[in-house]
Amino acid sequence: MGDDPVGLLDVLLGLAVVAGAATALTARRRMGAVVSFLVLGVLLAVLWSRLGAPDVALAEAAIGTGVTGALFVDAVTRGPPAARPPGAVPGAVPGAGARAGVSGALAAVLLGAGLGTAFAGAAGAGAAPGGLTGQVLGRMDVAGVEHPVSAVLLNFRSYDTLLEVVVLFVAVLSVTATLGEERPRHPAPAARAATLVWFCRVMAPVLVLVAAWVLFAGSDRPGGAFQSGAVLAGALILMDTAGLGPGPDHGRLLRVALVVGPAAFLVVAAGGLVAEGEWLALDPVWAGGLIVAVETLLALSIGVALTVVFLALGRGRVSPP
Amino acid sequence: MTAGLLLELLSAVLVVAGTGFFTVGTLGLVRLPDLRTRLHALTKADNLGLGLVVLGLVLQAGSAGAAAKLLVVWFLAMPASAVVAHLMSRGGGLSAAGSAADGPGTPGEGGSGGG
Amino acid sequence: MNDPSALLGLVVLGPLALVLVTGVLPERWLPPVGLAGAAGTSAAALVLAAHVGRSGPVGHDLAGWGPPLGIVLRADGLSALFLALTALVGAGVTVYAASDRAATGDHPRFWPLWFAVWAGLDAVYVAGDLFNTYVALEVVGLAAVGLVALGGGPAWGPALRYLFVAVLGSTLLLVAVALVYAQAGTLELLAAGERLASSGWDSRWAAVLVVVALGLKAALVPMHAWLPPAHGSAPTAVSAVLSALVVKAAFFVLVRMWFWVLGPEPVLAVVLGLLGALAVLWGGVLALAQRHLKQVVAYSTVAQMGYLFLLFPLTSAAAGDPEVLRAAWGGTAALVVGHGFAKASLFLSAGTLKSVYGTDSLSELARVVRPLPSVVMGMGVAAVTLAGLPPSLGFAGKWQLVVASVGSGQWGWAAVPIGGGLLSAAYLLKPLTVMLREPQDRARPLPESRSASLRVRYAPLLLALVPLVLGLAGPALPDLATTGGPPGGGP
Amino acid sequence: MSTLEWYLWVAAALLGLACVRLLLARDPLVRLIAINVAGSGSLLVLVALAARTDPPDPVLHALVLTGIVITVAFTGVGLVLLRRAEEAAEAPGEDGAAGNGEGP
Repeated sequence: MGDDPVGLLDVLLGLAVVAGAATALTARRRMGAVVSFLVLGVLLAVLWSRLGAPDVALAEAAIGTGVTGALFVDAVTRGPPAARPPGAVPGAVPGAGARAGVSGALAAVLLGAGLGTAFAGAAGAGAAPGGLTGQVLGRMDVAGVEHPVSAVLLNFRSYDTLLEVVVLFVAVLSVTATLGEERPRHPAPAARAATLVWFCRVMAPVLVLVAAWVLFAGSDRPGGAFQSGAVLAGALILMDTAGLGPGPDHGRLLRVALVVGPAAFLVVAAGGLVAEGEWLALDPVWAGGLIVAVETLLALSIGVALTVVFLALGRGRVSPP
Repeated sequence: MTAGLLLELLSAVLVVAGTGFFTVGTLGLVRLPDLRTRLHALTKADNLGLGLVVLGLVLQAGSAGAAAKLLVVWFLAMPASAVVAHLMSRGGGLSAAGSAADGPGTPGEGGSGGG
Repeated sequence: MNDPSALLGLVVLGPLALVLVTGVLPERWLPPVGLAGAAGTSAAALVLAAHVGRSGPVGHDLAGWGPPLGIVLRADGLSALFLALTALVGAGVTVYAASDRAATGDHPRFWPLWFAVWAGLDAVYVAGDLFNTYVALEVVGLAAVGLVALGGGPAWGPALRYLFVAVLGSTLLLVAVALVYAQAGTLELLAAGERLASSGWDSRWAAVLVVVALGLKAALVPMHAWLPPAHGSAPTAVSAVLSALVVKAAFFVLVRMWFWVLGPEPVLAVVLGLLGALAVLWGGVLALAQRHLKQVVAYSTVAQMGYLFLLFPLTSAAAGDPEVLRAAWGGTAALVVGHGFAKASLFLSAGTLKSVYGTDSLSELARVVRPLPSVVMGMGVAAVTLAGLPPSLGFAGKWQLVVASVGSGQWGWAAVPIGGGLLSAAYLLKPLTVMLREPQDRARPLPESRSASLRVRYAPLLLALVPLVLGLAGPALPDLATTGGPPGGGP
Repeated sequence: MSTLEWYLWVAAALLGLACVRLLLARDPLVRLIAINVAGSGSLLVLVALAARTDPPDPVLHALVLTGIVITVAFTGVGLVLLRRAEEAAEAPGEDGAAGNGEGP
């Protein structure tokens, strides 16, 4: 697909993505920037599926646009009112003057041109197309899962995934550190709108079901722990917005749920060393079961981690661990 | 006119009609003055648009499972947009009292930079 | 099972387990568990470093898949050097943090975030895979931002600026890794280097991306503006860790990419050398102008990092002469280790004075009748290493850099260590004279607002003495630094 | 101009725009959006290179997934820091010094 001449659809999609990014970056008001960013997220999800990457499209929609979008909208709408920089237009973005615009645009064009030639050079002469595709597809029989991307994530390059889950855990630690000693003041759970409570009671179980389906689909088609974690985070955030979320006394439960994913990964890593002589080694016989077990706990930890980050942003109801 | 071609044609017509409704919805979002009229335009046009697009794709869906999943997308989207529209029309009413941050009638802040 | 290559995984997965444990434990258990964990981690790292020193580089295939598919961990001489530095300085800072709560921003989150930085640093030093290096740098970057944020209100702004710089650097590094993978077809470091060397691909663009990305994270002038506010407003133990260790991880990855993967670029090497010289000059001048002790020490980090970037022009001008290469590598190694210990000690001293006297502004500290003698002694000894006076490692490093620049016929670079030494002596002696002089107006002495425990007063001095003793280690350091040296650039 | 080259140019445009706005924009929220756009640009390079072969390269897709999760982690911390910094600036007395507030 890579080297046939570019089609109309690709040109339109590329231009739409660049236009969306330009709007998001140069919007005059914060809310406008965030809305454009959400539109850009949707366009990117379409772009990834167009480039033959369904896993990435699913992750972009669930995490890149879903959770990140929720974080941005919450930051813009619930921020302290005075925080919005005073300007003629409420929420005007300072520094968006004409002179800055021209020099910024010039710099962007130059940088873009430079990067463009670099990328074209890399993809051009003598590049090694396909990279490790053959290696991965050749070893799928002992990988424990049928879907190549899940096999790479949780078996061939599982060390990267372990470090990445630690990055998410570190994010939760940093976020809860800024809350300081005093527990966030829990606003008395105001009577939530009846429709919201009803909607949450109906949708939360459905969302958890979708999260479970996405998780277990990951072994033979696009899906997996990260996308399922994001859907789970959506369910938990919805429950919290409707006032049904975990209360302050669930702090310890949340803390355990956060740690259980990476902890299981470390236990499997040590088990691999003891059994096979190398860290993270998975015996082909046990690989399938171990991967699904670790992936389930990972999805739980990722879902809770994303929710705690969201709640800490709004000094949410729950007392983050 | 083999059945396959007919199916192909029908789903194309449905999808195009769906996108037509989306365009009308977006036009409503841009042109209409205040929050409630915009919500009115969005929820009606977009839901219908999504329904038509989904039906068009269901005709092309390979297996029954894929068709079922497409319909689930629509069934999840409809209540979500209805409830969100309801809450927003009560003035950003997370709580029952409806803290009138933006209050009905004044143009909502959002939607200015629509893509 | 106890083959030494398993240590490669232990130095990373050990601290990761500690991150989870200290993230969950109640507060009163954290200092003891932290001390025990730090002891274990540094022991593992030191045993690994000794093993590499004795019998050369060691590798470990993770998850049982050999390269190029799986990820391989590898430690050669350079990794061993940085691992040992992280272990020793890390242990010292942990002892200091366990005995003084104020040094940790008075917050239990210090311990898991600190072990996350430690695990990330070890992961960077033992990574044998390009993308793995990127993810390890992300762990270090985000944990460091979290640690800076522990400084409370005034630290949140600088922490956010630090986050922007870290992410911009990482994004550019990821693009460079993508370009290399597109060209080489493998993510494994050594194999990618060999394939790029034989493929004749013009890797200049990737080299520029890597230099900008890691120059940002290593605070190379003119990309240094984020460092002083971040390191200045962070709690004491955090500033010590950031300046002594975290900034060096970016330099380490730049060296890896430069010598092992992309191959030296002569023109870019001279540019890096000039920026390093500018850093030494500009950082020194700014340090002289500061009125707060922690800012002086933070700007001194920007200045001292400049010396390390002389490695690139000296090795590319050495044209394979083993004597010059050994001097360049040995000199840089000595400066890395010397700066690590001395800077950690200096920041701990500055933090102790700040917590005891409530301020680190030099004019206020001048009113102190007799500041803590052991802490001021520690600052003096650290100044000996940073200024490069014999017998410290600073001197050994600068001497070898001069030998390398003379040996390679490029006399110009010799001016940087010599001139830089004078400048750093100037900005380090200024705060010392403030401490040692008789206070002018005896009427308003500044009282001790808090008492400092014994360990807190003597830890900085101990840390500052280590580079002096190591200065006498002679050839041990250059040998270690050049074990398993780079294909083109090493002896 | 092949499809691959076109998408590499789109990625270069995203990266160029985002890096400039990340450095020049004064409002931290716009800089956080620039982080995400720059991240998407770098991931587009990876996915475009992966699409050169018919079954796209699964290793690159796994790397991109890792990149997306890391970007959301950084964005979360950035937004919380932004919120705290603004709250501190707005009400310095009340909760400005959550820790012991050391500072120059």
